Amino acid sequence: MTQMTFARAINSGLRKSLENDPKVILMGEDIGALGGVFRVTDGLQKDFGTHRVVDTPLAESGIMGTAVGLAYRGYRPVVEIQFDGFIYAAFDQIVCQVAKFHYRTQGAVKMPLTIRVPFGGGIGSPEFHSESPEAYFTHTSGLRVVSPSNPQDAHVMIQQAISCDDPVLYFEPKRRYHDKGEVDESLDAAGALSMEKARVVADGSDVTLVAYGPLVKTARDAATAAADEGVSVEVIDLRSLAPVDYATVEASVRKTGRLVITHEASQSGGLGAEVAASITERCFYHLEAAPVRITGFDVPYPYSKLEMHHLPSLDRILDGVDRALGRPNSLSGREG
Amino acid sequence: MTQMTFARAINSGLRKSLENDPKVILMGEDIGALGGVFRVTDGLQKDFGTHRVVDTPLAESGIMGTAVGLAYRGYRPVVEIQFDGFIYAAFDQIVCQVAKFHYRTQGAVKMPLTIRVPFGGGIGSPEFHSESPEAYFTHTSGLRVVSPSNPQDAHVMIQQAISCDDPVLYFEPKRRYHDKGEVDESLDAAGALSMEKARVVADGSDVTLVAYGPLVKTARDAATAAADEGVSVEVIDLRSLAPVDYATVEASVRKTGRLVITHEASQSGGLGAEVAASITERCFYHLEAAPVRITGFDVPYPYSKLEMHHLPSLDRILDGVDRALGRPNSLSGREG
Amino acid sequence: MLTDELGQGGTAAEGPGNRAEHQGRTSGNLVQLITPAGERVSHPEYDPWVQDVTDEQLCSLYEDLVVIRRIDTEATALQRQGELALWPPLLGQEASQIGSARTLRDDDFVFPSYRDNGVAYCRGIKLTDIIRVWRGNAAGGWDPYTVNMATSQIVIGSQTLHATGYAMGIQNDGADSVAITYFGDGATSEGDVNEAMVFAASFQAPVVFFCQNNHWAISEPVRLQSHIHIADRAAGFGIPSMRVDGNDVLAVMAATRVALDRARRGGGPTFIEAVTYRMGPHTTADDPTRYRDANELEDWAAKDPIRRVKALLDRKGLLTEKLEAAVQQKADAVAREMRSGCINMPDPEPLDVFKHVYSTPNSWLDRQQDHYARYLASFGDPAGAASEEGAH
Amino acid sequence: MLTDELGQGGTAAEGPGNRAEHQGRTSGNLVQLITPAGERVSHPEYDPWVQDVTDEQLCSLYEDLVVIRRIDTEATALQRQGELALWPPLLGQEASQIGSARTLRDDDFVFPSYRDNGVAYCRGIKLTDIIRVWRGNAAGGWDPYTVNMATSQIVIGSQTLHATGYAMGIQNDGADSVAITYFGDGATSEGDVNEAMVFAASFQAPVVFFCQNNHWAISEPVRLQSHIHIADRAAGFGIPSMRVDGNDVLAVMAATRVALDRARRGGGPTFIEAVTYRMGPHTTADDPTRYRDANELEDWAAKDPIRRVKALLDRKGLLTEKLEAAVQQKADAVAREMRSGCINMPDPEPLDVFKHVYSTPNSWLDRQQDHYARYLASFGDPAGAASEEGAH
Ligand SMILES: Cc1ncc(C[n+]2csc(CCOP(=O)(O)OP(=O)(O)O)c2C)c(N)n1
Ligand SMILES: Cc1ncc(C[n+]2csc(CCOP(=O)(O)OP(=O)(O)O)c2C)c(N)n1
Ligand SMILES: [Mg+2]
Ligand SMILES: [Mg+2]
Repeated sequence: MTQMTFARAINSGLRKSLENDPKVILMGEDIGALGGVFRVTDGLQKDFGTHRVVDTPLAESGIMGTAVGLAYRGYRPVVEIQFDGFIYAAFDQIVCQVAKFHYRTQGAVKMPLTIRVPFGGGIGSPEFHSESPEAYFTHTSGLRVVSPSNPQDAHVMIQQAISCDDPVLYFEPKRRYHDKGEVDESLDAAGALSMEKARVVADGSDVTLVAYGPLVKTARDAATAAADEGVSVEVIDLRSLAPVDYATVEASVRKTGRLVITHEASQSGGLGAEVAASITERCFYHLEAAPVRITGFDVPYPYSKLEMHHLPSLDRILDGVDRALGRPNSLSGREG
Repeated sequence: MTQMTFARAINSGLRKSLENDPKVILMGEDIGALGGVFRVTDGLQKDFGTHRVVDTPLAESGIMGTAVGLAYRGYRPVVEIQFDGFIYAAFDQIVCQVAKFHYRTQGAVKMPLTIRVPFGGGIGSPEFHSESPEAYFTHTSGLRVVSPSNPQDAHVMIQQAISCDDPVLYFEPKRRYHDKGEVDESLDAAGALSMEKARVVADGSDVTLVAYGPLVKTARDAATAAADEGVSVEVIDLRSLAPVDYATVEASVRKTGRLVITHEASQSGGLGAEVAASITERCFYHLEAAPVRITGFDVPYPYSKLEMHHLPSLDRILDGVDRALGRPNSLSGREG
Repeated sequence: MLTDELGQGGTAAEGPGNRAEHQGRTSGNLVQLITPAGERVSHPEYDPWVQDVTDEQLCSLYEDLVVIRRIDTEATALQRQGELALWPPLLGQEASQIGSARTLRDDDFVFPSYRDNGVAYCRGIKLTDIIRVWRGNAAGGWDPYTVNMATSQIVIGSQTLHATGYAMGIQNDGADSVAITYFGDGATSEGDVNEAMVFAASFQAPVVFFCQNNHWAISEPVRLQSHIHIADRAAGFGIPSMRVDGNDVLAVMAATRVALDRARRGGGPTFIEAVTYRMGPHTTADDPTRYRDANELEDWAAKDPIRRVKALLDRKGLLTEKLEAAVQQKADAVAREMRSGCINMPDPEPLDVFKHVYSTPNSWLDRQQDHYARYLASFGDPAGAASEEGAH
Repeated sequence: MLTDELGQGGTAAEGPGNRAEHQGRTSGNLVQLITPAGERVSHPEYDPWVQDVTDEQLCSLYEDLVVIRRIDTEATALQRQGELALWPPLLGQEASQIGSARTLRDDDFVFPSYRDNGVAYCRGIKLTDIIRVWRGNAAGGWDPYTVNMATSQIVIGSQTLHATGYAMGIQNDGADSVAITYFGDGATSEGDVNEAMVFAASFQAPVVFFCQNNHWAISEPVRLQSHIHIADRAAGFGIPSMRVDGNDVLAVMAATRVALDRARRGGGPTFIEAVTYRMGPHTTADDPTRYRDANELEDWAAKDPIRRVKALLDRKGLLTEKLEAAVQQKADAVAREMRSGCINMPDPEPLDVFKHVYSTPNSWLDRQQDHYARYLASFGDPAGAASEEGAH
């Protein structure tokens, strides 16, 4: 076990993948000498060379499209998109090509791409540096989407993503990059909990609180705060956003009868809607209240002086917990 | 009142917009001499000239980005994306620019773009010609998204979209292009039902069936078939997909207590999830069963010999109605 | 029809590929080795690259041209008869496709568009596989790795990036094979094609950009995409280019060999503009009378790629009755094989709709498949029940 | 600082813009009118375009250069002091920005990137407005229509399409104004920039592509984007280009006027590569010591754009103490104004988060706003309660 930051834990996972499989190749803007704008690839080009860790021209569709070609040739490209807001230029290649080649070729051509995306807000950045575009990808068949919430998971899940034969979007909660945690680097990625499984990170009995990526910490803090008020919150870290491990969520909701979901992305059409709808389908008669969504608003990610209003905070989550429980809350007296 | 096809009804609406406002300008691939691959712009270049009806180079991001520039200059561009599957190349410009300029400039710069997208399947086409990408846009703040289901609405709503000061995605159900209907061309777009409002297209009392675009016809047929079995289905044509007119849906569900939603797009993260979640929030205690989604599967749009399995059919919708009503159905005995 | 039966041509190191003319911008002169009248004209730079083409091989090229046109005609007929959902004819572009594809080695890799079915034939792809996707029976017709050719790309220009990435992989592997990508004049306007040139130039990847300028992108004339020669685009990326008569099978071969040779020797990418003409509609769903002048067609008919090879063979005394009969027989056989392969193609099973989306199980999809199987079962006869409405 | 105080220069019809050299490819020769040592060198083609620049105007250009550098220094300081969230320095690129922006007419329209704050200054944009977005107080700093300049674009290359579309609008309107777009060397790799050239060439739109090749895209050297001169890219699209010393304010002015003049007269787009250098970090968040050689910085310091104008003024006997004092005073005043504008900028109100998303009411958003207002109200003190956690 070693104490390391979230960013370092990914770096170390990337290093192990580069060591273990000569077909792994990292691509992106500024990932070489600079080590990426967040230093996640720090030192890797120095140690593995410019053919394994490739600084690319400034063209996201080009990066993704050439990564597709490399995968065609048998490589396992790990693409870094510098910031969440710049993935849209690669959207066409991701949705039409990356996601569909396996299907198009009846399984002959595999697309073991990993697409790393630092995502989410809370770091006081300008436009396009704080977005949460995950719902665009969870709605895209052919892709898998994951998001780690802590250094240990980050370390293991990046390796699992790289060794997965399907394309994986790997969303890194950038405001957690500097968070430290214990990481067991000897943990065998194959032996560790599958990246497809959700994890109950706090047991509780009154309400189920579902979060992922950057908000897992906030959700846990909220559970601790709720406990002070005598409310027992079960917190689930989704880890996999597509597919969602509904079995784990369902088991919890069958127990608690109440569900709160939180994410930074805008509410309408966000992953929260999908989780609410699916859990309602699966255990409607166990639900004692409508699932509650505490999310970003339906606005472009706001400029930094306003971002704390957009981002789900501990207090907003607690207000949602109260709503799910039918306790006094900011909307008391209204249905939904 | 004139009998005309769905395609012709749009054509006639475009013509009126071109006549009424010199700032309206049509752009797209093959929309000139050819009149578009579906002939929706037939004859318009001949009558309004190459400066009003512009055949563009083959570059979707280029079309969208120059349309943004034209809007900046005070024009009202109406962009045709030739097929649903080719909108992704323009995704970056739509999500980062079209949707955000009004916000970015504190309202100084308006983006009165209309983006016409023939969408959906059922016409036996190859890959990328049958997609339903609407959920990507309903999740994008700053955009409005509509879809007409019949010639009269198509005629009026295209004019409403063009005169709207916000950007509007206008999804045209291509397999209905040849359907005929009565169109009152004298109907004043300002006086007609707002494109933001849903419409109850069949009254019923047992279950609410929500559809839009191509599936409204199928939903109405399903309601007729259900009536034979003594089940009264209320059919709602959403018309506006973002924002959804929840007031209308909610009123119906408060009455019926049951909800079925259908769309061609893949299920996970589709608009159905959003409708299910929002209606559950709004009237949980009026719901007698979980909302049911009858949708395309989580697969790339299949090749044409399989598309009838992917597309929600009358029978699948009826099966969903039975499920919502707790009547015997293909999943009887399972919760959800 | 054999790939690379014509060898690699010339002595690589001394070839014109090394000369300055090829390293920089194209002069704008159209490379031509056979005139429309079938006269073999000499060209000091390009002749060496086809000097190994024997009379026998010339006859074989002729056969391919005829066979491919026959495939195109037969597929169009199958579409008219309702056996194919759609077909994108390559009528008029035979020489561009045969001339380039026949210079490839087996270990080269092709990234085509939807119209490159002549190339597919040269790669040895089964006729049934070529039309599978156009009948609506598959998302892609063949296993790319068995023939080293990707399946048809429908998103315009996308494949040029795949080819470039693949070429970067070749380079990493230290191999001397080449990736070649086919695309149209319209495609040159897409960002992806331009980004592909950026990457190819930056990494000096062994990729050949083969643009068939057939003068039309559906209804849009090439001048809407560019006021200058398409080949001139490449120079701005630092990529050498050639402008070649795309209706001249020898000229196309020579130019492609120049490009392949450069790529194999580490000289990086090359751009070829094959100037040709789409004699048919864009696809069987198109009606070109709405937008193009019949005179244009006539002009180009006079430059037909097959007629000129035939005339050349005639001049050389090679156009025997025996050859004509053999070629005819081959074309007939191919057409028959394609037709029967088409008509007898088994329909997919309903649950195939869930296949191959992922390479490993996916809980969302598995559940949907399970539900749909139950739904089908609820009718007793699975396939029948579900197919009833769908396409309303 | 006044826009177009220098007039339009030369007699348009006879200018070098009409000569063949400008219509086709650039020769690759760097246009220079002032040497790094401050010597005014003559250039028969470009001299006419700046012959109207008086001594007084030269002094005013000098003032702008100094003021803009001061703005840059002050903004960097404000960032270090925590008053700005971020700042992208333009240190070293002053001549490119001033030289080009000062040739514009009021009715021309600018589509900039994030680094073009010197251009913003020339357009008369208020200092507080320039930094508003960098403090995190707004998504865009100003109303584009009051100054005919769009707000900063962060998505690399995107704005080149907006400029091209705007220019198409100018053309439709029959006006003789011009759209000019600023972007970097890195941006030239993006599909959008290349598509912008396709559209500009196809429609012969009155747009100027002004590329500041500052040799770096964050940590990536320009050779990763292109092995050949950036200016050469344009020829492949049929767009004439010029390669100009971007640290030479007069050369930049001359080249920009050639381009503007061509556009006004219906001659279509022009591409200008201003060869300059980013002397500072990419942004205040960057650490260039990780990737670039200190020697390179030294080399470029010797070509400083301000020093050479100063030397020229000195040679001309114009560098008086009075001038120096006046310039200094102006720079101080500007810095003071910016600092106080920054520090006194009022924070937004919590509910501003819902503002300006749509131009007409939106039921989804209205409901969310209503709920959030109730939520805030439930704490009594709205703003305080909500700001507590967010950024954890
Ligand atoms: C990204 C994209 N946009 C639009 C289309 C629709 N489309 C199909 S073929 C075609 C024209 C292509 O022209 P060109 O590149 O010259 O190739 P050709 O068809 O002439 O072989 C268009 C616009 C598409 N398939 N993909
Ligand atoms: C589409 C997109 N990709 C990546 C980025 C991140 N990024 C910001 S600036 C920059 C480098 C731009 O270099 P250049 O175009 O040369 O402009 P300069 O910063 O040198 O002025 C990058 C990669 C971005 N803003 N947009
Ligand atoms: Mg073409
Ligand atoms: Mg730069």
